[in-house]
Amino acid sequence: MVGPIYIIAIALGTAFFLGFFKKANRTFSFGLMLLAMAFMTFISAQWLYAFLTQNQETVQIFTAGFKPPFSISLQMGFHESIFLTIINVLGLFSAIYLFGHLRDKGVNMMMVFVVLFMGLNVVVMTRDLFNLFVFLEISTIAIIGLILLEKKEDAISSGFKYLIASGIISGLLLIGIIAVYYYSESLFINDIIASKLMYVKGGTIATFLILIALVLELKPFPANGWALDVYESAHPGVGAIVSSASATAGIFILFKLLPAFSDSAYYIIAVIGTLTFVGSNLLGIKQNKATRLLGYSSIGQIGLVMAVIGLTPYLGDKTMFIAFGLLLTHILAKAGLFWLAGIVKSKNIRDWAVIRRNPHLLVLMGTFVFALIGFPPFPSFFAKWELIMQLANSSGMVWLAFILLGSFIEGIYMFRWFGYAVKGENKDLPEFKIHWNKILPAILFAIGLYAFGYYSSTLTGIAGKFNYLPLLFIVFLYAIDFLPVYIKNTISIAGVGYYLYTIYPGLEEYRLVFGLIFLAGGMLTLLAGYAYKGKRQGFYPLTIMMFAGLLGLIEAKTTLEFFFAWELMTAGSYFLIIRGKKSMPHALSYILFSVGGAYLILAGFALAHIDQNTFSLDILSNVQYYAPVIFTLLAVGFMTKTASIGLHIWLPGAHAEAESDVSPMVSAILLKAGVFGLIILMLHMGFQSFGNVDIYYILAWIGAITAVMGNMMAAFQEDAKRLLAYSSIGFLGYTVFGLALMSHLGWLAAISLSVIHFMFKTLLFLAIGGVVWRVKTKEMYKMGGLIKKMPFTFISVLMGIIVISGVPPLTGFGGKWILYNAVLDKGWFFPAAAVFFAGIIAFLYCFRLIHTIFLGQLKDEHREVKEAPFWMLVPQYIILGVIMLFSALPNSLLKPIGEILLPYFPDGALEWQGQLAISAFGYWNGKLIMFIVVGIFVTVFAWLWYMNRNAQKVKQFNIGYSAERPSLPETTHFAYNFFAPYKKVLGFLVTPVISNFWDDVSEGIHAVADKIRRIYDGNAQNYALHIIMFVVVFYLIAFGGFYGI
Amino acid sequence: MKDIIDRIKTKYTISEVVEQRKNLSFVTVSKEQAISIITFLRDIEGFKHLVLLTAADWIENDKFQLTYLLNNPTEKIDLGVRVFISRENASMESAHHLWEQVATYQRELKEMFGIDFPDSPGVDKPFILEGWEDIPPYRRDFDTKQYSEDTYFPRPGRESNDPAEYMKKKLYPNE
Amino acid sequence: MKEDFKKRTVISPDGKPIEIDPVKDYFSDAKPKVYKPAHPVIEKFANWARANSLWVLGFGTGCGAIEMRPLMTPRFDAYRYGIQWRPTPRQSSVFVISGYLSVKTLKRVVRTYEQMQNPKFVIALGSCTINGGMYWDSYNTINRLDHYLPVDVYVAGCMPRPESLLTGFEELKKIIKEGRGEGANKYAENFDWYKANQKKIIKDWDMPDYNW
Amino acid sequence: MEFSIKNIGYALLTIFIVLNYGLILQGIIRKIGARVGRRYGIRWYQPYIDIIKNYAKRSTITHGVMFYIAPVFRLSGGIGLLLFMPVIFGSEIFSNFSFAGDLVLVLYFQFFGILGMALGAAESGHPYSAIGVSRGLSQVTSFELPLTLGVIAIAMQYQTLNITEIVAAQQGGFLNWTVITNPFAAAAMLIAFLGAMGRSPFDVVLAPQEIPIGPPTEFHSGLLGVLQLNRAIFPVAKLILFMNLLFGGATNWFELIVKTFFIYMWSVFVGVVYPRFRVDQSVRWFLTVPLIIGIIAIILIRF
Repeated sequence: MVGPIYIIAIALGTAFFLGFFKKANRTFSFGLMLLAMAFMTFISAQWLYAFLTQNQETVQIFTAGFKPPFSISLQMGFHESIFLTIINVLGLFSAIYLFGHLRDKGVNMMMVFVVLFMGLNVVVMTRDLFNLFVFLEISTIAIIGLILLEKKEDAISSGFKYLIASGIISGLLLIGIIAVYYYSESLFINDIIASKLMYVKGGTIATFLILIALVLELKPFPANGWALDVYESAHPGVGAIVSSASATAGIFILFKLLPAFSDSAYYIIAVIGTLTFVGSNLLGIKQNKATRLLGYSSIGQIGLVMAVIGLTPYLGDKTMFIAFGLLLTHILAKAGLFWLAGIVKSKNIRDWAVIRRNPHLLVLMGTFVFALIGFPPFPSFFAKWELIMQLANSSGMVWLAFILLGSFIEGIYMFRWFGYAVKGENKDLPEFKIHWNKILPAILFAIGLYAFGYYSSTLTGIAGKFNYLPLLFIVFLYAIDFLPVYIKNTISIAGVGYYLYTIYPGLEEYRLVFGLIFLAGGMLTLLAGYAYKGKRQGFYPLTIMMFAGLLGLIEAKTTLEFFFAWELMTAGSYFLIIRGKKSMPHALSYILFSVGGAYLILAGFALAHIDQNTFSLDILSNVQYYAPVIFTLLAVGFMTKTASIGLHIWLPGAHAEAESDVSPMVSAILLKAGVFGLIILMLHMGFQSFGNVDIYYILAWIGAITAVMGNMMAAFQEDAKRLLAYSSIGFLGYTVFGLALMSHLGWLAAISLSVIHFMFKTLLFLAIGGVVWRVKTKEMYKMGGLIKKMPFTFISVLMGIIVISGVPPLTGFGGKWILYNAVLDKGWFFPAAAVFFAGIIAFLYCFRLIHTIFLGQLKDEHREVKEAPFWMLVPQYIILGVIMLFSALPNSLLKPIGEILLPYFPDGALEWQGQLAISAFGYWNGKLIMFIVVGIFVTVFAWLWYMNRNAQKVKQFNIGYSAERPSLPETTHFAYNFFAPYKKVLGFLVTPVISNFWDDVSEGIHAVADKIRRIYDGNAQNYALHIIMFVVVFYLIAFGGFYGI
Repeated sequence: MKDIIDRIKTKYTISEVVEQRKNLSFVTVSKEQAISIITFLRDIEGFKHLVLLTAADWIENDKFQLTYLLNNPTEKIDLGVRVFISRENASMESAHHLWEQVATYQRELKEMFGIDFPDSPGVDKPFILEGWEDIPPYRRDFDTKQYSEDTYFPRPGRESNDPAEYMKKKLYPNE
Repeated sequence: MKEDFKKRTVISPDGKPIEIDPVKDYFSDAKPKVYKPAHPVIEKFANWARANSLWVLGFGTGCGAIEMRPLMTPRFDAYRYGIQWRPTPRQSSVFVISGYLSVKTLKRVVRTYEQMQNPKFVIALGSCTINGGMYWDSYNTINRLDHYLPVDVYVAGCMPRPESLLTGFEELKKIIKEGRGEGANKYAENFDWYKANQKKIIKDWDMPDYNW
Repeated sequence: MEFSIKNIGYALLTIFIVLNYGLILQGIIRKIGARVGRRYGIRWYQPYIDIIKNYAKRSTITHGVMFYIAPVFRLSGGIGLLLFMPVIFGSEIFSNFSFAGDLVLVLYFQFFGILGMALGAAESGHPYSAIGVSRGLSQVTSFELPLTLGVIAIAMQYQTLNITEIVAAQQGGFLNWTVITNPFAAAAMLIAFLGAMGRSPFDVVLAPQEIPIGPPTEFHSGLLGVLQLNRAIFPVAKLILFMNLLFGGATNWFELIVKTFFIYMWSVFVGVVYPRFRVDQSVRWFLTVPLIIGIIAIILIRF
């Protein structure tokens, strides 16, 4: 075992030795430095390994041969070894990353670099307060050195600001140390802790000064303008170090000295941390410079870790896990992002589209961004989960709210940035080169994120084991991404199919229904993928990611698994959505609503978890406190996915702009995840009310209004896919309404409507997708008369709209019939009337869809359009077959669902006699109706056909046109603003009130961010003033309020 | 009325004045000054309304006569402005900038008389006759009877009578 | 020919240029057919129905249109004879050419007549349709309608009173019942002759030969 | 009840009777209209002649498959609507296929024909057809709301959706009719009925002078004949529905004829008095007065 003292020795030695090589051989010098860094890393890693595996005891090392307090003492314990390893690994890779830079700037820079890491190492290890101060100063000056050696104007200016700021901080720290020494007569930290300085008169001020200095070291909001300038102007490699390594050390000092402060210090740290987290992220919103944005995020993340440390009293023994999870993610991801920033070299986040030239870089960036926001399977996901659970458990609701708020705000700008990278225009942007030394650390860190993510999942301490098989499949698909589409498509279908085959026997009840929708539906929609040519890079891993999430929902037994799967699905679907042509803003609003919804779900789960030892989903069944609140949180969370009114604005754009075969996935399948969530929620939690207000009644109204508004807006759309998207909103409204009825029939309607919606929406989106594929426009009025060119697609759409409109004999009527009976049973007539009204409005958009696209006048440009691709038609016709089956034999669909519901809702079930369904109010025989209608139809048709068998076929302008004749198809096709009179009367209902509301919210947040941001004016004096003011305010609050009294 | 004509005379040349009625006169002006005079009448003298624009074929003089009949709605008087233009390559300055509807009159004149109005909107579009190929039918050298007989399959045995003669013969056969 | 009916080239969604010939592409160019009468017994019954359900196209081609309107009023009440008005040629069976017919109108009349379904009948109202009437020497009105369309019944006069028109309808009924109302077939049989006459005077012929 | 082959015979009998009744009703209503205007008017059997005439047309043109089968949809919709209802209360023969589905089926099956017709009309490529359909659908959606409220109120009143049971509950004198026992629901439905019949003031859909009879403007010959058959059957089917729901049904054909005649006259009277509404006017109107009446009906039945 190599002693930790060697770290210092090697670092010092190398720094000294490097001096001899002034200009001789820079590469050699660099090699030497690298070796030193590697050795330092090795030592710390070796200790860590020992602590982890060999029950290593904490070691105290005393220099100068005396015992403390008269010597400088170092301590190597478990925590130290972790932090050292982190810092040194970061140092090692930073060095590799900075290879070219360091070599160019010469030996001086290398020396400073090594010294910096030496300083940080000692800061972590030392147990001597003054020594801590000295090495803190050394590392600070080293950082400033790194910045100043850049020799760029803005870098020098920011280095200067850093200097001033750290001067003030060290002044405070030094005074504090003196005071501490005065009162405790020791600088040995163990002694200081033991002396209970807090309770000594005058000691309060001493600890206060130290605390404030340490906090300031962590760049709290808003006294952190200087740090932002550093992040922005320093070399990204240096930025990575500042953001990760030095912040890590700073956190550790706080952690180390924490026992020396009074308990209320926790509170202060928590407040400052949370404030920093929220405030810094809020200001980040307005940023469009990549490195400065990362700076805000860094400060925010460190604030979060600080808050976690401060929240130790709430979190108990989970604190370390949470703090480490967050910190580790922050370090890996932030360093990775800074490094990417160094590679891409685009300052403005809008120019980051250039990163797309190398898709693997995009994957890296995605990994880091999603890790930062706390998506699975990264450590931060588990840490955040634990954090929220513990906070809820120990009644830290306010903290919980603020932390979720901060995370959400961070999501806004990170995803906006990522959106620019994925979708921005990258034609005229400059080229960039990738050096192996720059990309290697980022790749390793990304892998590290996954590895630690996996590792943290094993530490969550609950019985649930995550199902990593689908995730491996994603990785596999990523690995074979270079293969042509048809191979990958086959593999994907086979994979999904195999998985369905394996889990099918284990699926029961409603899980079976949704399992089939998700997986069988997935296979069906994937079939359409054969229509694509080329490679379709990145499509399959992402698609499978979404399906993996969906099936995770099905398989989830615990809230954690559920949430894990939920987030996975969100991430996958986000990527699928953002693949569409103009989908950048829509994908952003999708992910923001999803993340917001997910946090509500998280909060709901956390509240439900209070006073319960397990994470099983069953905890929802015996919630101890706040039941209505939990219900509301979860319901709203799930309703972001079902796109209920108010939360729907992400949907139309997202679904409309997606690719032809993605639209059905995200519309027909993905939305069901929300329904599935609601089902689980309602089954577990049962009836809920706020006082006298029945939540379910409110839900029913939400469903009804959603249905009316969704359908109404669909009727006024000009864009075919948008029309379908709004129609989804409307239809999910029926489903929510049905669920809210909380009766056998209501649920039968809701679940069967879900199945039906899946079928016809897949059908329609694929059909319309096929049309759009051929005619290259989504505006319906630009089409017309395509029935002659695309008869098969027309038949799909025809059947689809008959199902939507609920006209017998097709299966859509079954849903309507059950809903009627359910309503009569329940007695909620007014929302019900709205629902039926919505059903009638559906006629408007149904007709419009089929008329403006397929009927009417064929346009000049489309005279040679071909039928939709064969592989788009295949899934459509499979679905058509199933629809016909369910229509003719309704009990094949409804009876099993009814049996599933029987245990939950034993009353009011349908009675089946063959195909005859009998309810308390009426009856319905689907098969007979089918036969009768088909019989009448065929008879009349045969007769008419016989009568007119010699009919003359004519062309499109052969119409009686008031003795004139049409001249252009465009002016003859009545399509644009089809329901003008209707719009005149009811158009006021669809003024985008809700979109405007959300726009105002976002405007407001941006305006606030912009206002506050103005305090960062780049003036060093002002920054210094901020620090002083921060101290003063902090002091006043602390001593005026709660500290030390 | 008289003073109006006098006022015109102070600025423009008028070759002939015909006073039809108390409130209706015609003045004959030169082709060059016509539009200017009409503009003056419209803007200064209050003849805001163009009643009609028509043409007559004076084949004997080898001239077309254009008449712009203007109306002053406040004074309740009409004034016709006559212009004589040559039949050869008949052409006249367009007045559509004064009244939009003049373009339609000019389109008709173009079709029926072959008088061109350069720059008048849509002046070359068919007005009533779609695809007319003969000389413009309102010119007096166009023989409509001949044309009709050549084109429209006259029914044999049709007798045309002078109505006056015919009725006289029928009512008073003995005279 | 109108600009909209000239050949044009458009770009298909795939980026290929497509040649469009509107007259060919947008109109059926099939020739009219001669429809044989059915079995005499059926045909007799059918003719009775046709005679008693005369659906008149509401298209007033000339000044005589004003004489048709009183037929709907209580004074003349043509409905009691099974005469009704329809707004579209597709559903009408009787075309009343009400008076003089200018060349421009003739073009529309031909088009409309061809859009009516077989069997269809033409009543020519007024002297103008017989020999040109008072417009016999006009450069712009036709003299003899039967050179352009097969006429079943002429109602002479300038203008004939509504009573005359009613008599004309009664005459038409008689003709139909006797099975002589085969104007549509006559038109199809002598299609080339009719077309040649029509094209002789309709100079800008921008439609297919037969307007289905 | 199960389907058997003799049902087909019964169904044909019902269709035959209703068809003839519908045609004669049409003729007589027009005759009455003419007499009111001091005309002789058409002969009462004129609708028959017109249908025969249209079938006797020799030529037909077609704009495409949907155009061709639209009348089939329309007539199937009319016949289906008729056959899914019990026509004569208590008669096995004239209950037809009412055992296949209840009131909800009948309400939604109305749209079968409307939708099919709309599609066929649209395929003709005629802009007037599309305009007519746009107007028609707009109007349908608006009167459907008071209708739905009325239906819910009635279903709640009788606690069933079974039309036969609803009729059964109204037996025993006119005081038991829904129109007396549940006047608000009946009022809402009768107003919606005006819209459903498509007569003035709600006949802007067909507007002969403006958009030559709207959706069916391109239909002719045999295709129009099929539509005419439907125009005879479909209104009667609707009349029977309203008679069953509001006026105690009918136990024999005579009663049916009397009741449906007077229900029909209701729409005729209104039509004579009121001029045509524009679409936006009728939509606005349906969503105010009748809607309020419907809401009152629901409130009354609920509390």
